[in-house]
Amino acid sequence: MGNKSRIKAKEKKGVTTAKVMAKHPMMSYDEAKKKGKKANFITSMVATVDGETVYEASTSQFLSKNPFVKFKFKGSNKGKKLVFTWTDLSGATRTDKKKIK
Amino acid sequence: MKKLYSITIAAGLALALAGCAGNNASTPSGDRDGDGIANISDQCPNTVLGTKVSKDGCKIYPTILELNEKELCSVDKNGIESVIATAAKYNKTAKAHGVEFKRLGMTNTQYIDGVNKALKTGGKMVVLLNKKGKPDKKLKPVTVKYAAERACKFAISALAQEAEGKTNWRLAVPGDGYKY
Amino acid sequence: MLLKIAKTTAILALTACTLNAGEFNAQAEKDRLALVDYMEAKFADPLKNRYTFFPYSTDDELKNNIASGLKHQDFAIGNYAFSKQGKFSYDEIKEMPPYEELVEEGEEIYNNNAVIKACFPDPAIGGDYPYFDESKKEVVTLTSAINKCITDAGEKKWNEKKGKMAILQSYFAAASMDAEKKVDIKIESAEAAAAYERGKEAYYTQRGYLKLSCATCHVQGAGQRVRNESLSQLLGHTTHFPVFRLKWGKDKVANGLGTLERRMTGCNKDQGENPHKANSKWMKELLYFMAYMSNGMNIDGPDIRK
Amino acid sequence: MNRRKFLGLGLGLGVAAVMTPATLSATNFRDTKPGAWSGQNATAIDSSMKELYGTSATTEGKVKLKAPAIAENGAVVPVTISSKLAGKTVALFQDANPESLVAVFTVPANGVIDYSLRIKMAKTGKVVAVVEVDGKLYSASANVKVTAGGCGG
Repeated sequence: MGNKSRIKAKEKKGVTTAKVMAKHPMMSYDEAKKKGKKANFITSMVATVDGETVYEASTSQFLSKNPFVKFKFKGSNKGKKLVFTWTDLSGATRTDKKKIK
Repeated sequence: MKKLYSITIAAGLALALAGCAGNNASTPSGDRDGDGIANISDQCPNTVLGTKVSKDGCKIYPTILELNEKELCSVDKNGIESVIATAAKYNKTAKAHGVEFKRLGMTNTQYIDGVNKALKTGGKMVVLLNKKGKPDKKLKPVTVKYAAERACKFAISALAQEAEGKTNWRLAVPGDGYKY
Repeated sequence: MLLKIAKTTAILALTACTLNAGEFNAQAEKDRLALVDYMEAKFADPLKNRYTFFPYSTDDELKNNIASGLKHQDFAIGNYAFSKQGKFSYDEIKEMPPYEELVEEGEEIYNNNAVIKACFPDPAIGGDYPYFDESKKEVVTLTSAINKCITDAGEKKWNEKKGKMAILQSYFAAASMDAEKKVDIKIESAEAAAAYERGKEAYYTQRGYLKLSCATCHVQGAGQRVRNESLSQLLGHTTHFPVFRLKWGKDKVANGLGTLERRMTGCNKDQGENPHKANSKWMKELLYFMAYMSNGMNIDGPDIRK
Repeated sequence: MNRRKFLGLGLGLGVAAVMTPATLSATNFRDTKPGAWSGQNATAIDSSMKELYGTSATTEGKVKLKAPAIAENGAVVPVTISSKLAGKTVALFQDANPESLVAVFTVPANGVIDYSLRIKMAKTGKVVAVVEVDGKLYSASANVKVTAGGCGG
């Protein structure tokens, strides 16, 4: 479900910096009420490398639309794949991958 | 403003020329309309007695900068029909010159239309429109008098500002009229 | 010998060219340099020169929020050139700007539209518009050129302010930036110079019921505030269009991008004037003047604004 | 850090790595601490923090919070939380929306506390970042002014 997340990940001196923009309307309860739609927003984001969690967040309706997150983690990860998954309130989920540069 | 002025002159000239054709009887040195300009040089030989005229014998119209908008646009003094007619007259030129005013969602044309509509239907208020041309719920309607006076002042100020601008715009240009 | 003559002729021809061009853009060039001088002087030391340039700004603003020592090229990023607070958000949002995918979409439009591709074989043309069409004796903006291109091919014209038009232009801007293009506006005839002068007069003339000229806010007013809005400077205004404005993209990301014409219409409306149409002579000549003022500055579009 | 503690930590990590499935290992704080996200205690920073951590007593410092003093747009307020503390979780709160809690991060073994995100703020308000180290809370706060942004169009 949903559109592809934009992912950029780069390792420098053993620290990988990842930037991710998930594609999601992040419809808060207030916004939903105004628009006559159902509230829905990403409630959890997880990123892994080689199956190991490198990022984990429980999120709310107050992240911006198409939420952007940036995070860092240690380790030698050049060339490995960063796997980013989000789950929203409706239970929908989406996973995208990107090679770490 | 210049344009408006020259249009008026041109119109006057056409009238005057038409007038000339029918009044060949007067002598060239005479002063048929008594404006102090001899017929031979009088481009407007039929001005009403007492009218202030220029060297060519035609009526001098006040420039837009000389208009007294407070007087001209007073509904109490002139009546609402006259004020809205003044508004319409000057706003037409303002629009043609690309200087028509717009306040919030309302162009001056919409102010004038609103007043005219109210006058036709006997309404007392003019509903203000939003940028989509629909009644703006956040703004209170204004009285017809208020709208007419605003439209009239907006129309005249737009032209006055344009005329002024012709002479003073360089004062804001660095390297030209603007010193710091 | 022959070579020498050829060389001399070439040099002569070149000199003649510069002289000629110099004649027609002499005034514009004088204006441009005076504007650069003014802006550099204004932002050399805002606190020290407050009585000359920032009569309404508070101590706090001048000390903490307005950068000093700005030079010509610094002005390309609008009010972020001097507004420290704004620059923080700007930098953060530029980390992954919301227009990136729109640029890609613009590239797709370009690659899949043979008509556009034929009209604009090189997409890196950001710095060449608006130009003065010497045969038609009128200013051509990038927007009007794109619309002419597609209507000549029998297609319906595009919205001049947003949507496909802005999205395609964002690709042109990005391609121009990648190719390290600079704004390069030419004035090569008396008619072009006259169009420039009309654009300049329009820029500096007070208009609307608020009696503001563009310059009130963006020359004399640059660096100051209107409510909480920090006013950007004329110098560099056209280098980064189309822009993605956060307020435009609030409901729909694709609507976030707008052309120069879209921005100008909004500004014109804020002056309290019934705004001029995007494809009017007035608008095109205004943009011609504005773009000339940014001559020599790097194309850095598309960009983010609030 | 003494050896025993070190071993204990290593063991804990090892177990976690083995026990959790590769993809979704998340501790979802929305499920484990629902009261922090919605309900009457979720509306204020203090009470929401108490729901999440059992206390709202924090020590100022050792946490860096970057946020604009004046937001360019309330719908996109960039915030960055960083710290050198060996925190287990990091939480972000604000008081400009109907509820306070914005996000809770679980810092993974190889994680660095340097989180950026863009948040919505309906009005001017305060942003508070909390880093939890073994049940102790360190915090930083910043005020963000939100105005109807941008001239024209």
